[in-house]
Amino acid sequence: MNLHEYQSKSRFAGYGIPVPQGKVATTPDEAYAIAQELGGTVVIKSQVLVGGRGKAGGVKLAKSADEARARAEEILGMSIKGHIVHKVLVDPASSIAHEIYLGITNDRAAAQPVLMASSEGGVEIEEVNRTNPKAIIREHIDPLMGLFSYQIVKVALGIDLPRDQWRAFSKIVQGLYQCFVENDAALAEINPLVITADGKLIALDGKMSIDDSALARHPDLAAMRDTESEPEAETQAREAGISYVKLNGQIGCMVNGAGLAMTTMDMTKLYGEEYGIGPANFLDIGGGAKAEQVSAALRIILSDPNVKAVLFNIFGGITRGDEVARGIIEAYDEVKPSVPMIIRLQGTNAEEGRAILDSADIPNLRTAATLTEAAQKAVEAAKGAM
Amino acid sequence: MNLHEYQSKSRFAGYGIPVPQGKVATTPDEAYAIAQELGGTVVIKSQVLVGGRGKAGGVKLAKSADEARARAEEILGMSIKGHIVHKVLVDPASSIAHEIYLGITNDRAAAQPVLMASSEGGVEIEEVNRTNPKAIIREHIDPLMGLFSYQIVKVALGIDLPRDQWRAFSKIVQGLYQCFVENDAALAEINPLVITADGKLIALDGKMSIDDSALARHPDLAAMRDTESEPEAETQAREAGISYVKLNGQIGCMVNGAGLAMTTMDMTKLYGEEYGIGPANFLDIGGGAKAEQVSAALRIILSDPNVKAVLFNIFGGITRGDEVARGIIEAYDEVKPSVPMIIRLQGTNAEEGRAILDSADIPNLRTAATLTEAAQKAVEAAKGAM
Amino acid sequence: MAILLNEKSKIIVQGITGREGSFHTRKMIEYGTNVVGGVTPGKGGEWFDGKPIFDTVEKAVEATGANVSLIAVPAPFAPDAIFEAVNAGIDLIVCLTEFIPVQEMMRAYRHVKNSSSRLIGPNCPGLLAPGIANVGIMPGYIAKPGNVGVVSKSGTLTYEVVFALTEAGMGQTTCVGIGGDPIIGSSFVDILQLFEDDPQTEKVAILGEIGGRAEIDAAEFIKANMTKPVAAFIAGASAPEGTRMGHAGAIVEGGQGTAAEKIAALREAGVRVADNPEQIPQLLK
Amino acid sequence: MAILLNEKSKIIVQGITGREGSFHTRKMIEYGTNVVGGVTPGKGGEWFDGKPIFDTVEKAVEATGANVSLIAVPAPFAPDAIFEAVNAGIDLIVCLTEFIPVQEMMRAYRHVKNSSSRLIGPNCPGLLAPGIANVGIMPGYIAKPGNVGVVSKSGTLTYEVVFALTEAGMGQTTCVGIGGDPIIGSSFVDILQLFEDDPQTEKVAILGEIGGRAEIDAAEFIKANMTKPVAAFIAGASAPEGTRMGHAGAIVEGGQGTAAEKIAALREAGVRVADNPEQIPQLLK
Repeated sequence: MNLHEYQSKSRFAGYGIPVPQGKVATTPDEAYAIAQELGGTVVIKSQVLVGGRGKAGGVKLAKSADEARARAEEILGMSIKGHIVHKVLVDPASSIAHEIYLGITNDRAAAQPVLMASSEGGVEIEEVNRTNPKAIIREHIDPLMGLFSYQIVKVALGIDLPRDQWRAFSKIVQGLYQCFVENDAALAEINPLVITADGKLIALDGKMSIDDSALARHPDLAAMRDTESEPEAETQAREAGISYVKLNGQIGCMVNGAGLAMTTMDMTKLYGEEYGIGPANFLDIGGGAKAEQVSAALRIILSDPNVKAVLFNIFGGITRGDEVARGIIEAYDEVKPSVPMIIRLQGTNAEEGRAILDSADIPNLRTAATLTEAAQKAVEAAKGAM
Repeated sequence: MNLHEYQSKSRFAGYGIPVPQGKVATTPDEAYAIAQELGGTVVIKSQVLVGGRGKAGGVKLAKSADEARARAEEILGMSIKGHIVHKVLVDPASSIAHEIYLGITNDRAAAQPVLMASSEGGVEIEEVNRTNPKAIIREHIDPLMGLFSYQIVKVALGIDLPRDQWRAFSKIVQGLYQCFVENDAALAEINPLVITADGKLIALDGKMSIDDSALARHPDLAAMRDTESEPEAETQAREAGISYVKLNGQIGCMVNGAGLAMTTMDMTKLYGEEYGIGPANFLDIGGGAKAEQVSAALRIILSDPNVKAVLFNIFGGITRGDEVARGIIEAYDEVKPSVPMIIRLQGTNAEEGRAILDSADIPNLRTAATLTEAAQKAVEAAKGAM
Repeated sequence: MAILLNEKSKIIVQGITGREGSFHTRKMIEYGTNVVGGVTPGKGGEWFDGKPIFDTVEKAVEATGANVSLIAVPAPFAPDAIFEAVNAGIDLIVCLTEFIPVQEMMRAYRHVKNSSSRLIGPNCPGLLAPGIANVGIMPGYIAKPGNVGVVSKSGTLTYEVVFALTEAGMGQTTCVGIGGDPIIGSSFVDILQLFEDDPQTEKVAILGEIGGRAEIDAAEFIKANMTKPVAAFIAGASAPEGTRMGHAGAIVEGGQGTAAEKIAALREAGVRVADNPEQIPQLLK
Repeated sequence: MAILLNEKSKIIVQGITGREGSFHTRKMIEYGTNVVGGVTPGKGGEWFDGKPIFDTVEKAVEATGANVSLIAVPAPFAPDAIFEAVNAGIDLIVCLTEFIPVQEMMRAYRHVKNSSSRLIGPNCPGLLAPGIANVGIMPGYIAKPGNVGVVSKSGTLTYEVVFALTEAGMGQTTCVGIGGDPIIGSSFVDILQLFEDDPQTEKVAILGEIGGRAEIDAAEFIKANMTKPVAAFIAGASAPEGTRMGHAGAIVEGGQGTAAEKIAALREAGVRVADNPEQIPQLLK
């Protein structure tokens, strides 16, 4: 789960990291009041969970409170890569002498957190990694030992940080690591960390991503989720305990298991790509397939107007095919979908399950024995409906 | 540094460990008021940093508030093994079904904390160790990993704890370990941890000892030191940065280095024991021997009326003997001690130092070349003054 | 001979009386797996379907000589269960548990790596050695003894491929689900090495997915060290960048970990890569 | 040949520009010790009395080939300095620092034990190999080359005995102060083993004190493994129970760690135990 810039910076501040003393506004008038209070030039920053805000016109300077209101007016309600701006952060503008990148993330391959820094701050670290990988200094952190101060010295040396900044930098890095650990972050990033014209270090922008598996033990963080900005279907799916990601294709997929769900998506694309057809979503209903889960999943899939066909792919392992079939019929009765549905059941009691579905005589429902057959039938059905 | 029972239990409570809801009283009237508020039978417990309070009459039951006032009256001001009672803890009395010992300390040999528990609670663990060592279950804790819940299960099994108490016990042990770590304790002990007649676990008595080396980073704990109860000389020594322990002999010792200070004590006993003469104190003035340190140490030593002679034993390593000699003369001029002083200087510039001392012509001051000679002269001097 | 398990393996289940643990233990016993007991703190001395329950892994090992432990406890207890199994000297630990926080798992991982224990998982379906033992949640009937080794990050996708192999008359030596989390105890490379060394395994199927670089490492290992034919399928070719696809580890980040780069690396290593997992049996014929 | 140090030892000082570090570094250099540089974060590139200063131990090792590090930094920074030296691959780490919290030191201790580094101290006077190198704070003039190995928990008591040996014409191979803290990197046993193995060391003096059981372990080791004569002194026979005598480790607790029990154990092991440290030279004659 990603946090907004203002949420991340507020966390950082709790760990002694200097951040601008800005506030969040949801209306132009609030932006005016904050700018008034701060005095001087402010920067109005759209709070959306997507990169490239600046290029999209979502970050603007304002030299007065009136100007702040005008800029906030422009930015609030904007759509940036499909994300609507509901909040802006009004920060005092800083005079920037130098920009640094500083971040901590989990390095899967090393199974350790890694501290990353670069003297090329202000651009995305992936961009620096492509253009000038040597500019990125990496220091692994032993998860049992924590971060040692000598490692921070190594990083400061590596990015040629002026020596008069080392002490302040060290405190910021220690704070960031503590913040990373205590909040079960998957990413804690300050980009840019700036040296101001008067020689102070300040975290101008911040980004945190929280390990989804750890949200259960951080209710305060879980409560920060911005459900206003995310597609409603994703909120519903999360509440129903279903793993769902909306995509741009026409075939709604309902699968048990994440790997098989990706595979099912891939198959619709494999057979549909030449007709411009592909998966409408990733959806893993998890183990078992009770009617209420199937109903909820079906409703979520159908909430996407692009969906022209639904493909069920259930490999009954623990779950028995006949039970799954009954669950699907119940869900069908409840949701009454009008789009064609292709159902592929495999595994335990799959034949019985297919027989049950066939005898239910649902007009827009067809069964398939293999994944290949199911994907091909789904593509056919979607083509017919386009 | 040891904490009082009430201080320890209040810390424990901060880690979710159930403790009786008592309060501290410094006057009989306060004890009355607390007993009144608590209602029912209370226990009045003297707060002194020494064991065996119960046997000494420092812990008494009171069935009413009036009785509580009377018992507090008796206990406040008592001397228990030389410690004057300034405070009593008034706790509600518990009905005890079973007493358990639970403690965490640092195991030097293993270089790890060790969790100890015994079903024989309520007696000192050293006593159990002597009489029934098998009754003590020990579980080492990896300082990098922390305490695992399965270790608590092992301990619960080991002390035959009723299974319906395991969950509550586990929380208490986890809390105690967290308390031990976060407060840099050298000992965190609940003795007894009782199972009450109605089946609840509660920490009836508590003891914490804080690692002296860690006090600097725990100002809140350092502030809990009970200077009222400790000998004034020890308070003065600590403030002067001198390591001092009062003993019962006649020869005041001033030495540089802890090992040599103990050795010097031992030598006064070796040569004085047959005359009933021994060390009056342990005192390590640390590295260097500036006049102000020497003066402060001399005053502290002489504040003990038993002191009949003072023995200086300084091995000048880094410190030069001539400087030490000058420091001693300055201190002498300031303090003007009347007891005989034996000064043994060795190491760098020791001869020059002795010459300076000799030429200062201080009537009650004699020099010695070896530790043996110095100890013998000090014993002679003390004998003469007895 | 299977890898990791054999007829003498003695298996305990940590969390045997829990919802997941009890269900799968019964299935494992039905399959003929040598389950010698289970662990549930507080229930030591009781019995589960004729198998003794112990309070700690240590007690279970003492009493039964168990050398394999299946962990089927909820996420908040799973890291501790892994530490306990390691400290009790269990040789093979299989952790089913999903949703273990990554930072917890990094600590557990380091502890495992500093020990002589091997960990499979977490967030995995476990191991199935057809005809020998079933340690995990894979439906036993989908497999049959044979000479194909299967290793996968996924659950039902594995069943899909194993079932397809079985239907095609190609049995398996061992089916290993290594798990879909970012931090897992055993990698593709670890298992490929075992298959390469196992005399009964003649062919290998590897089922990967987007995210991380485990499949790239596998490709490098295969190129340098493997003599046996390998077929592969990589799930997630149609997944967008920057979004997690169910598994905590299945995410393309900063252009890294795409299906395309993994497929290219595997092909470069001489692996036959399927577009469709149902092709795997043909590719291994 | 001394133990732990030789003519090729290259020594750095962590905290070389600090109050303690700079003072003792000068003394060490005066003694002829091969100090090749020092470490003070933030002062890399500067010089201290002709020796280069580095920002990290790693940089110092790269540039100088240092294999010994003396740590002379205040307590809050000392554990980190130990970790840094270990992680930079320093063979011998000597930590002078007093007042390191015990729990911090337990963590550092475990890290050292999991590494190939050896730690002497903390809270110790360091090592003096007469005529070869002085790594610590012992006054060099008290010692001279010879065949006695000295190992001690104490500072000035060590000087006392070393000086008495030197005055009696008995030089030393190496004088080792292992430190007076409860948790120390090298025990009496560790150093006794080195003296036993060192061909030049013919006799050994051991200076213990109350608290802990390191001297009991030493007695057991001596009885089982040592062929060379050993003399000992144990400080604190006159100390009361339950009170710390200066050194954090010098405390008799629960009747354990008394001078009497240590003396008895050493005598039982054939060690000549002195009542008075000035007797040590005679006992080794």
